[in-house]
Amino acid sequence: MMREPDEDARAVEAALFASEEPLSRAEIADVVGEGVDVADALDRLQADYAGRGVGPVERGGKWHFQTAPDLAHLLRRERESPRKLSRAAVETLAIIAYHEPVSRAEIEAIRGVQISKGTLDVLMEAGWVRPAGRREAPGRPLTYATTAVFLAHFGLESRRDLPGLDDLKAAGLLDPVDAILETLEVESEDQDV
Amino acid sequence: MMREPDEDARAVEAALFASEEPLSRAEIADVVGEGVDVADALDRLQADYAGRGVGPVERGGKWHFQTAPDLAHLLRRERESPRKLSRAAVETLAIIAYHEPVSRAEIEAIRGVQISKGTLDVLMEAGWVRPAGRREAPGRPLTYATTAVFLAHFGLESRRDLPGLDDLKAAGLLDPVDAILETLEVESEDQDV
Amino acid sequence: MSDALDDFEMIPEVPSPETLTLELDGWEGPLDLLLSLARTQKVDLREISILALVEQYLVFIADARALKLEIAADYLVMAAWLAYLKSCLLLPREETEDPSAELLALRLQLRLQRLNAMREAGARLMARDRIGRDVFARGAPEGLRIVRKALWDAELFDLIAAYGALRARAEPAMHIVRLRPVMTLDEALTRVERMLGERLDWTALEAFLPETPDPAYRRSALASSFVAMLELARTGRIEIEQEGAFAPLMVRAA
Repeated sequence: MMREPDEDARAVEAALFASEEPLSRAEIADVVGEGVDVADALDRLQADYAGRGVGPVERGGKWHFQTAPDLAHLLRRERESPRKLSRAAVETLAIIAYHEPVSRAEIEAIRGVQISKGTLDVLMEAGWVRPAGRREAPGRPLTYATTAVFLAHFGLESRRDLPGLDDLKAAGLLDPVDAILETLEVESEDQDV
Repeated sequence: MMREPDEDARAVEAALFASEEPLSRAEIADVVGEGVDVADALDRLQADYAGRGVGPVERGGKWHFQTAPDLAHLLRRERESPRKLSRAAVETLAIIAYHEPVSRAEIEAIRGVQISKGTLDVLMEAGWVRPAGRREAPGRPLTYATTAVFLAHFGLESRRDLPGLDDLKAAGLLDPVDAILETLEVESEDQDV
Repeated sequence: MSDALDDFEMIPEVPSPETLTLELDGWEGPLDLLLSLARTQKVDLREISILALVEQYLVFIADARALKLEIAADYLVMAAWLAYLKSCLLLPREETEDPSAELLALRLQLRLQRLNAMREAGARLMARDRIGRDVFARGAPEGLRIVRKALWDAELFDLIAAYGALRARAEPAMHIVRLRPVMTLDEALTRVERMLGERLDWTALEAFLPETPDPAYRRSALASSFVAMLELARTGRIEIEQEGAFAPLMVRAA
């Protein structure tokens, strides 16, 4: 038997269940009205649903209910397989996620080939990637970044949860090649002296 | 804290939650596989969710999750935002108030222009105008009249409180705009003499 | 991981040299091909022998040419560059050389590492519990609706003013002719006659007009004075002369 929930938790629970989109705390507060400690209610809900077949999760600052990952084998829908992504699209998505904000030229520098027209379109159409302003640099190139929908789709609470992010950062693999080489040169010069 | 659910209940819970349509017991069994006592699992789920903001319900032999009826008001909230009535709407409302019951054709004859479908809708949505039966005349046109809400909004005891044509004339509200201006000019010239 | 592979078309399996010669179309550019070749060395990318890699690439391109496969230009450019890199790496190092062959090799190695890192990151992303594949949102949410209800804003004055304006529009319009300041013909005749008595020489018509700031009155005076002069000329009391069209109209007593 679940613990009898308080009114605040009930309201937040109903709002999250009913919503067609993930909701931020502010949006939840908008629905359940003033005087509800939404953060506190979400904590209690998470505890209540621990170990159940469904539960509330936070993705990119927004909350929604979803099924437990270990039940995937029951629920996977054979007929509608998710959109096939080309290798180019997967790599481009990874580059944007790990380097954001990143310009098209920077993506191409890492991949060693030009991005074909449709690749970014596919990622933007899926709602995973968005234009993220222009860089204040010659040519003012447009940059790209990932979205809250991206985090939700891949089950990431925030970008910090990107797999291996810290390791890649520590290894310098997320810095431009030239930046690394400059560091190396400076170091080797220091050693030479 | 909810009771730690058994695997069967978890599976049924997730299946009901993820389904786009209510599921019969047989359909649930199809999803969660053999060897699950679906009826029993549903009983336990119902007990688990008793008193919560959402829960499994049975309707015509099919099961689905639903938000608690007492929280329905959260799902549909009304916000009021002030908006200025368009000139067409103000004029139409005025004609109805002075001439009620009045048909659409009569309103158009007085205004000299057709009224768009939305104009009467807005007035009816505001609760100020109501259909007032059909006139026993060729085509049996629908007539419109004002409501008690209209009187209350405009601070009128009854329609007789509306200023009459004589009052309007005395207040200068009946003079054509051009005539008013010309009168002013002549007066000022007279003063010069 | 196998799930991830279902989901996008391919991460090429580490290819054997034979398959390489047949599948030039399968590579996304020279860097992609180089990375796949590097993987055949079966060592950490940080440990690979660039010299061996260059050799692998050059052999691959040579094989492809032998088979008369069409090779895109960028593969050949890379081949030329790698041949240059190879010769630099093999020659004794010159101190003045800039950039050094070692630096070029390191740059290539870093680029391969970076591409490889992103390729693996992409695969790990695809392997996560994804919505709609591994985890599911509520299938039939009721939906939250915020119904914006307009609170119409109208005052009684707006209403009666609108009605007044409507009725005014419908009333037959009453036209009032405005009283305008004018100089009558009689006034002009008197005035011109009086002034001609004072002037004997040719005088421009404008000199007969009264001083006034009102342009409408001035126009009226001009027209009336002109007609008055025509009348006086007709009766032989004055002479009128004009040198040409739009030239000043000159007047004197006859």
